[in-house]
Formats: sequence, structure tokens, C-alpha cells
Amino acid sequence: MQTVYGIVIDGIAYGMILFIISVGLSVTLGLMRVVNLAHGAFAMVAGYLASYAVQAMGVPYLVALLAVVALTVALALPLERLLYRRIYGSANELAQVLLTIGLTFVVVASVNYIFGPTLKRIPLPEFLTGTVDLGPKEIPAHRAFVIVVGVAALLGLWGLLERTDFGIRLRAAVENPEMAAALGIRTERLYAITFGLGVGLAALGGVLGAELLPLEPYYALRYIVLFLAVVAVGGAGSIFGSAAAALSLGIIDTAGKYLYPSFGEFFFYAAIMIILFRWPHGFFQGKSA
Amino acid sequence: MTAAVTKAPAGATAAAITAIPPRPSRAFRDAVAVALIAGGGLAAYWIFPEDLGLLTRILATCLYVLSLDLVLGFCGIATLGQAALFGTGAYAAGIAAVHLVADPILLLVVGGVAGGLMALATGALVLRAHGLTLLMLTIAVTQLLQELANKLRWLTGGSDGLSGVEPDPVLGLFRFDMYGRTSYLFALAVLVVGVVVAQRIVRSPFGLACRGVKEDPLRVAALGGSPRGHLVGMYTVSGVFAGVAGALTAVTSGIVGLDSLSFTWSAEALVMLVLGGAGHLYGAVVGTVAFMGVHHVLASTNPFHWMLFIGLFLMAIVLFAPGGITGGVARIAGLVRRRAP
Amino acid sequence: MSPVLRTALFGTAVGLALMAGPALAATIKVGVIAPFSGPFATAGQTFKQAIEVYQAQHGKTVGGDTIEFVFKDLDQANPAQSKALAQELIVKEKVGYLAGFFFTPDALAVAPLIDEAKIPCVIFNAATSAITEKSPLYVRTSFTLWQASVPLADYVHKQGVKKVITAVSDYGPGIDGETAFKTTFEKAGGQVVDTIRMPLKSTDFAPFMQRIKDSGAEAIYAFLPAGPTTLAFAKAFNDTGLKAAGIKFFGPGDITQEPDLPALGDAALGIVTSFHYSQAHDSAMNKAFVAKHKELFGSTQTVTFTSVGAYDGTHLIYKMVEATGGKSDGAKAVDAIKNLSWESPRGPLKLDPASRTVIQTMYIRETVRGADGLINKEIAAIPDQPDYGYKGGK
Amino acid sequence: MTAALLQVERLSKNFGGLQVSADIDMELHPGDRCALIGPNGAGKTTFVNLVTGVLSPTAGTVRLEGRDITGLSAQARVRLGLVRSFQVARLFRSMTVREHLELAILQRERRTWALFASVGRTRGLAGEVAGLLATMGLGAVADTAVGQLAYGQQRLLEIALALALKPKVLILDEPAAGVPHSESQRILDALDRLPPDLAVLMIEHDMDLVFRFARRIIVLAQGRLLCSGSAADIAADERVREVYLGSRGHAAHRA
Repeated sequence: MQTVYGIVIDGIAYGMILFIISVGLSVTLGLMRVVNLAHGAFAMVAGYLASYAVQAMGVPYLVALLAVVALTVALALPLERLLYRRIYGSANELAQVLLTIGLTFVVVASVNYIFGPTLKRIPLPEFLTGTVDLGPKEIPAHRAFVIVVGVAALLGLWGLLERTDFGIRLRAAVENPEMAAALGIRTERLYAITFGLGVGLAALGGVLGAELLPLEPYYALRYIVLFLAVVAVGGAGSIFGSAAAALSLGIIDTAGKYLYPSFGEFFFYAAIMIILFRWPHGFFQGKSA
Repeated sequence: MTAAVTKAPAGATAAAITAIPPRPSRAFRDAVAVALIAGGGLAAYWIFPEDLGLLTRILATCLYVLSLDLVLGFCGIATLGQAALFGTGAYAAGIAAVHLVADPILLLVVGGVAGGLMALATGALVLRAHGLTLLMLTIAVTQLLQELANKLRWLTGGSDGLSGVEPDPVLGLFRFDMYGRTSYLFALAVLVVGVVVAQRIVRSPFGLACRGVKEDPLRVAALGGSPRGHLVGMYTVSGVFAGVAGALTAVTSGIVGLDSLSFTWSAEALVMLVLGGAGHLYGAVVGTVAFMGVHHVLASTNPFHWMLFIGLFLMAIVLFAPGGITGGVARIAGLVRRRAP
Repeated sequence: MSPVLRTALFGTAVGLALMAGPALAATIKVGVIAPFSGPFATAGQTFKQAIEVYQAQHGKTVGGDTIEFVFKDLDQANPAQSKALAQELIVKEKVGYLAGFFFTPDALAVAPLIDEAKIPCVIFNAATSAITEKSPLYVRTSFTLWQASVPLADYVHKQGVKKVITAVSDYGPGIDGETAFKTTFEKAGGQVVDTIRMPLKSTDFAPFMQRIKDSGAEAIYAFLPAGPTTLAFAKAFNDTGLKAAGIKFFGPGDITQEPDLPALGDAALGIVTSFHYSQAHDSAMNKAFVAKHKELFGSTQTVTFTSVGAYDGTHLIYKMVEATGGKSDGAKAVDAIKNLSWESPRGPLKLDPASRTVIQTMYIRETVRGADGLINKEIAAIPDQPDYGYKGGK
Repeated sequence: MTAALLQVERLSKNFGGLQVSADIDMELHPGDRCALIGPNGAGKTTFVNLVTGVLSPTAGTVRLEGRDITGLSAQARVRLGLVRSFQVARLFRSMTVREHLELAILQRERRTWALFASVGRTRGLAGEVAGLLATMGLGAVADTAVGQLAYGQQRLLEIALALALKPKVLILDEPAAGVPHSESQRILDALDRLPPDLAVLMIEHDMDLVFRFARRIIVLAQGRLLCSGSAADIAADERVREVYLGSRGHAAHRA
């Protein structure tokens, strides 16, 4: 029983990291119809920036976390203007894939040039090291923190997209851009803000997840499949879908590794196949947020 | 309906269209392309006698990328799982070479059959999906096969790679040696045959139907055809090609590694194809030669220089030359032709 | 042919030969395949630096022949690419020796090539026992997992530990380490309660930690290839409270290799490893080696076991060139060094004529805080350890 | 009277609670030239979709040559000779006119699985294509990609494609939709050259075309069969006038 509990807690922590990073991808893919393979690159850049800020400049962890998220968004917005804006729309899928893979390669090469090929860490502050007692199991404080932030991100996003004027306008712009424009909604700005939101989430996940998805230059390529898997299983554009997908995949992966370690990611991908056969459009496509 | 009227091109009359000078026939252009590939291949043999190892890999990769063009360029199936078919062929041929047969041509057959069967089995399952779901399913198939190959260490060598692939001389005459002369010429012959067969298939009634499916599957259904049947059919054909390419790599290199079943290898095929231009077979060859050639030069100094270059290049292709290299060349040629009186 | 003509021709030939002579005999190339980019780039860097240190100490020529090293980058375990690079080195660069090889699969892949080309291959690192069985032309100056794990298992047992769990990366060396440890430990009377094989590309180690915790073992034997993954593993061991729970941590020294120690930080404290080299090893030769390294590269942060593997490997290549007088004769070259004994920065070395792997002293070390940060402090030395795993440990 | 080729009996379709087709009966005989008209929302498209198998009916049957085909897929119906053309030209933009016809003929002959045959050398193909091109007046643009064709020509090709399948029953869904009035004569000419024993059902808004083409007219309103009869009968029918006026005089004559 304690073991099951342990697996579930570890799986949820892992799933939350997947969720925080992937939900940004889900939002841009579902709402803006952009297959953004450079999503992982934004998470990685944020991780490296945080690592530099904390290690070399001595910035406190939480300050660095917030500053880096803002900085990454600031770096990404010009790219939205220069590159992404040209490839919006579902007719451009192949172009989107290639452009964003190209961008990823450039980021990987640049990060390697600037920060070197070795693994980088983001030292954790005192209060995030050590363990937290959660009933039958002690879990690392850092993982508990991740779970809390993940839940906050989930609720915050839901509130933003379902309960605010911004969310309503965004939906309108997605459903019918011309109509939205005619109603005086500035779709370009909406898209830029949404893109920024996606990047910000990637950045948040990149920094928080550095302990589970270690920072190295190939990060951007290595984990993008993972993030795409979450989006596909959850259903593009669905926040709760992404959460459900990330958590279930996180738990399945953790359980598989616990029970049959040498099978590696076999169960992870087997689960994806089975789920996608059952729900070809993901858990929550077209429903709710 | 009134909207449709405005969409109709105004003034495009039949007379204006027939004024374009007749182009050389398809059969003629196909023959020229085959001659160019064979001639270029032989020329490379004399010009770079010390690089035959690399050149052999390029030829086998050409065949692999060609197999992707068959599904992506002629059927419109966006897949990131081509390595699953390539790797299946490579491992099947490798395992057969270690335990059963040593004749290189027979090994290619083994690889082709294995790749085709894998494509048929997985294609029937995954080709119901589209878009991101299809991409994810093809990725998942590849990852599962890779985990399986890693797990079956006793059969596949796991992460150590499957070594001990030592094929007999080709036709009992030409031994595979370290200098790669036999390997190279063998690979060139296989590629040329592969291109000819691929041409034949895309110009066949089957190929025509697949092009129809690519553009509008529902319209094909309205003609009484079965779009999904053709998709699975072409996927299987592509599996045969990818399997032969894998077997060719196994036979000429003497080793099969887990990387032949990797996501990266699938993605690289896509990049090479789009670089060259999808949908007319030659783009696959041009793209592969360009990609691997430049990769060899740049990556030997520092792989990250290579990544920077290819990254910028890909972005430039998307933004400025959507047809890939061959598309770009054709467009320039078109401009020149139009300028000439 | 007239005598005059014959003399003239002969004279020309001799003249040409004399002119060409020094150029022909002058350069012997050694092809080094190792990771110089990517996550394991540090390993390639240590190889290259150690070679330069050796050349700085011993010159670049042997008996009039210049030794030139050609480096090829192979960023990860990729046997097919390894073979392709080796082929290029042999055919195009015309190297007389192959060397390097961080990963086992990469080393295994070149066996048919070195047999066909008849050139020796000196392995600087790859540590699976079976490699040297594949060709008589392999020579290894690193260590094998058997070599490190057998004495460690004895040591762990002598410490009074009864129940151990093993956790290794799921590939050649990991399986070697697991087998070696399990066999030896159980023969000594201990119990291996569970064996975990972790996929090479694992990044999240929490599930394995849970399994370790559930197994009820008093200690863990762990092996992962030196580099990013070991870091994550050791950190997970701490973060999940296993260290606090009093579970002892043993393993081959890859886990606490010197370049990783600063990043590991306090997580490394108390880990006990068995290994053939520690930068802190106390000998004149090691001090000279480390000093020269500092002189050339300004820092000693990267001096580690891969450094001495390359350093001693270079030594063997020099000896083989010397024995063959610069001629290409792989079999003769390997024969000439089969019984060689020499002094290395890590201690006395001797090549085992059967396995062609060095017989060496294994040191049991504990990671402690030294004057300038963390060091691997030698707490016991077990001399003359052969490769127990050669031919399946028979 | 010949036996009916196509028989539709009490065909009904509900979407949720909404009945969009109700108890429609209809018969087509060889050589029929029949038009189906009705105001927007009368359920014409639904009816076509039910007959061709795109939708499955809630109740009722469809028979082709006496055989019940209600449960068959759209593809199977096409293979049996029940063919439709599309309201908005659905063509393969990068393929030439000739390739379209070749594909349709090969499809009809079930030869699209020939992997190694050559399209150019398939026996009888070129001749049949030439015949269709001539019938539809598309010979001059045979080797032009359809993306470059004038819209009227695309409509002609749409009909040619349907003919290439050698149908027994042909359903033309607004064959002149979107075609400028000046060009609709060409369409009518082409329709005049249709095989005489073919049963044709045309759905059309352009009343000029309907009255010149059809020998029998069926009127649908609110998912029900309102009436049917000759052109003259329908023109004189009060109820027809009413439903059209009732829908705010929906343009009976649209250009």
C-alpha cells in the first residue's frame, strides 16, 4: 500500500512537470493551431538562464524563477513577430514543423556555444531541499513545491481562459478571426499574448523541472516528444485534458519503471498507443477548456 | 455559392493555357534522372575513392528518404515513424545474416519483406488517425520497437549493436572489403533499381490513385475508391523500400545499432526530404546528398556548427523557398525560361 | 638493358628514395574516437589533454617517427557511426593505431575493421570485459567492471553488510558490474535482495529509489556511466531520503569522478567506491602528471580516471611503435607489449597477456571534504587485480 | 414502362428531434431527366446524402435495380452505378484533366491496385478518355492542371468524372452553381449529350436550366415531397409558388 502511494506521489510530481511545460504547447497548438516544436527550446533557455542567475549571479531562487519566466517571454515575443506570425493556420503544418525544428536546432547550437556541453544545475534554496512528510511517505520538498505550483497553474489557466474577458475574446478570435476583427478584437495582439503565455509556462516548467529533466543542450530535442505526447493524449487546447494526460502518463511511467525497470519507456509509449486508439483526439478534445 | 464565383480564376482560358510549349515527356525526364543518378554515382566513385564508406551510407539513406517521399510526397501521410520501417528491415537482415543466410541480395529481400510487413501491420492500425495524433502514433510505434530491440539483447545485441553481419560476396564474386568499393557499387545499383521501381509505381494506376487520395480522400471515395486501402497500400510499399534501405545499410556497414530505430532518424529523414523537395522522388536524392554532404564537412569540426547551419537553413527554406532545393531550382529555371524569348 | 642505363636508373631510384625517405617514415597516425561534443564531451577532452600531457613529457617522436593523433567526435553510444568513423580513419587517414572509445558499443563495433586492417586498438575507457575477446588486437588501459566490482563486493561483505541491492544502467558494463558484484557477494555469503536495470536514458530516478527503499537492503551497489546520469542518480538518492535512512552507497568510481564532484556537492559525501585512479593518489609520478596538466591547461578539475586511461594508452602506443620500428604490423606490436609492466600515475601496471587488459591495484575510496573541495580519499588498496570477467569470468 | 432503376421508399431522417426528411418516395427510370427543386432548407442536400450513402436514414429504403442498398457505403453504391457530382467542384487541384478521367476510369475498372502497370499503356484507356474529353468539350485543356481551369470547365470536368464511372443513375448536385450565366449554355449542351439510357436526377436552383433540362420535376419542401410532375405542371402549381414565396421569394431565377 505504501508502495502504491509512493508510486502515485512520484508519478504526480513527474506528471506535474510534464503538465506545466506541455500545457503551454497545448494552448498554442489548440488555440492558435501552431505545432511549435521549439516549445522545449524555450523551457531549456529558461532553465539555463535560471542556472546562470542562481549560480553565477547569486540571485535567490524564487526571484530568479519569476525573472527568468519574464525574460524568456520577452526574448520569445520578437520571434513570434518575425517568424511564427507567418505560419499561423492549420494549412501550414509541415512548414510549422520545419520552421520550429530549425529554430530548435539554432537554440541548441547557441546554448551549447554560450553555456558549454556539460550538465547545468539550478541550486535549490534551503527550504526546497530535504523532505516533506506526507503521511505514509516522505517526498522531496522540491517535488511537493512542484505539485503545488502545478495545481496553481492549472486553476489559474482555467480561470483565465474560462472566466475572463481575455479568454472569451481569445475563443472568439480562434473560432472566427475575421468576425473577431470586425468586432474590434485585435487578433494579432491576442495571439501574441497567448504565445507569450505558452512560452511563459514552458519557462516555468523548464526551471522547476530541471531536477527531473536535466539541463543539457540536447534538452530541447530530447524531451519534445514527451511534451507532444501529453498534448496528443490530452487533446490539443484542453487544459484539463493536458493535466489528466500528464498525470496519468507520469503515473504510468513511474509505475512501469518501478515494476519493470528494464523495460524502460515501453509502458509509456504502449499507454500512448492504447489511449490514442481509444480516443483519437485525446481525452478532452472539444470539451471544456 | 456566390463566393465560389469570385474564386474562379478570371480569364484563364483554354487558349492561353495551351500556349505553354510542350514539356519533355515524363518517361524521358525519368530516364534522364536515372541516368544522372547512376552517372553521378559512378563519377563520385572515381573522384572520392577514399570516402566510399560515407558515400555508401549516403546512397542507402537516399533510398530510405525515397521511401518517406512515397508516403509523404505521394500520399500526404505526415509520419515521424519511418525509422520503425527502416530499423525493422535493418534488424531483420542483420539477424538473418547472423543466423540464416549470407547472400546479400537475399538479405535485401529479407529486409524488404520485414519492412513491408511491419508497415502493413502498423499502417492498418495507425493510418486511421490524422495530424498530431498520427505523428504521435508513428513516434510511439518507433519507440516501442526501439525498446523491444533493446530488450531482446540476446537476439539484437541491445545497445552494443548487432555485429557479426558478414555477407557473402555479391553474386559470389565481389567481396565486401574495408575500402568499401563493393559496398558502394552494390549500394549504387540498389538505389538505381529502387528509383526505377519507385518511378514505375508512382506512374502506375496505383500511384495515380494515391495522388488522388493525397489531395482529397473523400473525393476518391466518391469515385468508388477506398482511400484508406490505398494509404495502407502505399505505406506498405514504402515499408518495403525503407526495409531494403535498412538491409542495405546493415549489409554494407556490417552492423545495426539502436539508432536505426530512433525518433531522430525519422526526423532527419523528414528534414532531408523537405530540404530536397517532396513529391517527385529526386528531391529525396538531392536532399539526402546535400544534407549528409554538408553534415560530414561541418559536423567533423563541431556538430553544433552543423546544427546552427541546418537550423538556419531550414528556417530559410520555410520562409523563402517552400519547395525545397529542387523546387527552388525549378522556380529559377522557370524564371529563366520565361525571360528567354 | 645497358649497364649505363641500369646504373642511371638505379641512381635515380636511390636519389628519390633518399628524398622521400624522411617524409615516408616520419609520421605514424593514431585515430582517436571519443565524445568531444554533447553531454559526455568532458570524456573526450580528458583523453585529448592526457595525450598532450604525455607528449609534453615524452616528446612527439619515437625512434625518428612522429606520432600524430587524429581525433574524431562521436557524441554518444552509436556503434554504426563508430564503425564508419573507424573506417574513415583507416582508409582515408591511413592511421596505424586506433584508440579512445568511451562507450562499450562503440569499441565493440570496430572489431572486424581492426582485424581486417591488422592494426591495434587501444581502449582508453570502455569497460565491458567481453570487448577484448572479440579481437586479439584490442588492448585496454582502463579497467573492467569485474575488476572494480569483485574487490568491492569483498570489501562490502567485510564491512558486515548482509543485504545489498544492485542498480545498474541497462547496457554491457552495467550488466557486467551487476553480475560481478552479485556473484562475488553471494559467494562470500551475502545476499543480493534485488537487481534493478535502469534504462540508459533515465532521468527520473524516483521510481528506482522507491524500489530500493522497499527492498529492505542495507546498502546499494550502483553503476551508471560517468556523466550527467550519475549526478541525477546520486542526487535522487539523497533527495528521497535514502541516505538519511542509513542505506550505504557503494559502486565503481564512475559515480564520484572528479569533474562531477563540484556539481554533486554534499550529495557525494560518504559514498564508497572502488576504482583504479583518484586524482588524490599519493605518488611522485601522479604529482608530476597532475602538475604537468595544471601547467598545460591551467586547472586540474578535469583530471580523472579517463585521463590516466588515455595517458597509459598513449604509453602503450609509443611502446608498440618502438617495438615495430614504425612498421605496420599489428600482431607483432601487440605481442611486444603483452607482458609489459610499467609505472603509471595510478600505480604499478602490468598487461595481462590473455585478456590484454591491465592488471592493477584497486583502491577503495571514500568521498570526503578535502582542503580544496571534495576528494576521493583512498582508504584501502587491493593490488594486482586482473580482469575477472575475461571469457565470462572463467 | 420499364422497371425502376432507383427506388426510394418512405425515406426519413431525424437529427435529434428535428425531422429533416420525411417519408420521401421517388423512382427513377432509365432515360429519366428529372430535377429536384425546393427552397433553401427544404432538405435537398440531406436527401442526396441519404440516397448516395453519405448519411444513413432513420427509416426507409433505397433500392438500385431492385436491390436494397440502404445499408451499403457510399463507395459501394458508386461501384454499383449510383454516382453523384458535387455542388462545389471537388477536384484534385494539382492533377490534369486527363489524369482525373484516367483515375475515374481505372477506379471503375478496379485497376488502381496495379502497382507496376503503366497508366499510359493501359489498354483502351486513352481512347475512352479522348471520348469523354470530346463529349464534354475539354479536349483543349486535357493536359492542364485543374487548378488553372476556368470554373465552368471545372464543372464540366466534374460531370465528366461522374460519366467516366459509367453510372446507371447520375445525381447532379447543382451542376451550374457558381457558373456565370454566359457559360451555363455550355453545361446545358454537355448535359444534352449524356447517354440516353442514363437516369439523371438534377438538383438545381437555376430555373432556366431546370426547365430546359428536366422532363419531370420533383419539389421538396420542409423535408417532404410536395409534388411532382412535368415542367408545365410545376410551373402552374400554386403550392410551388407558395413555398417559394413563403420563403420570402427566394430567387427562383438566380444568375
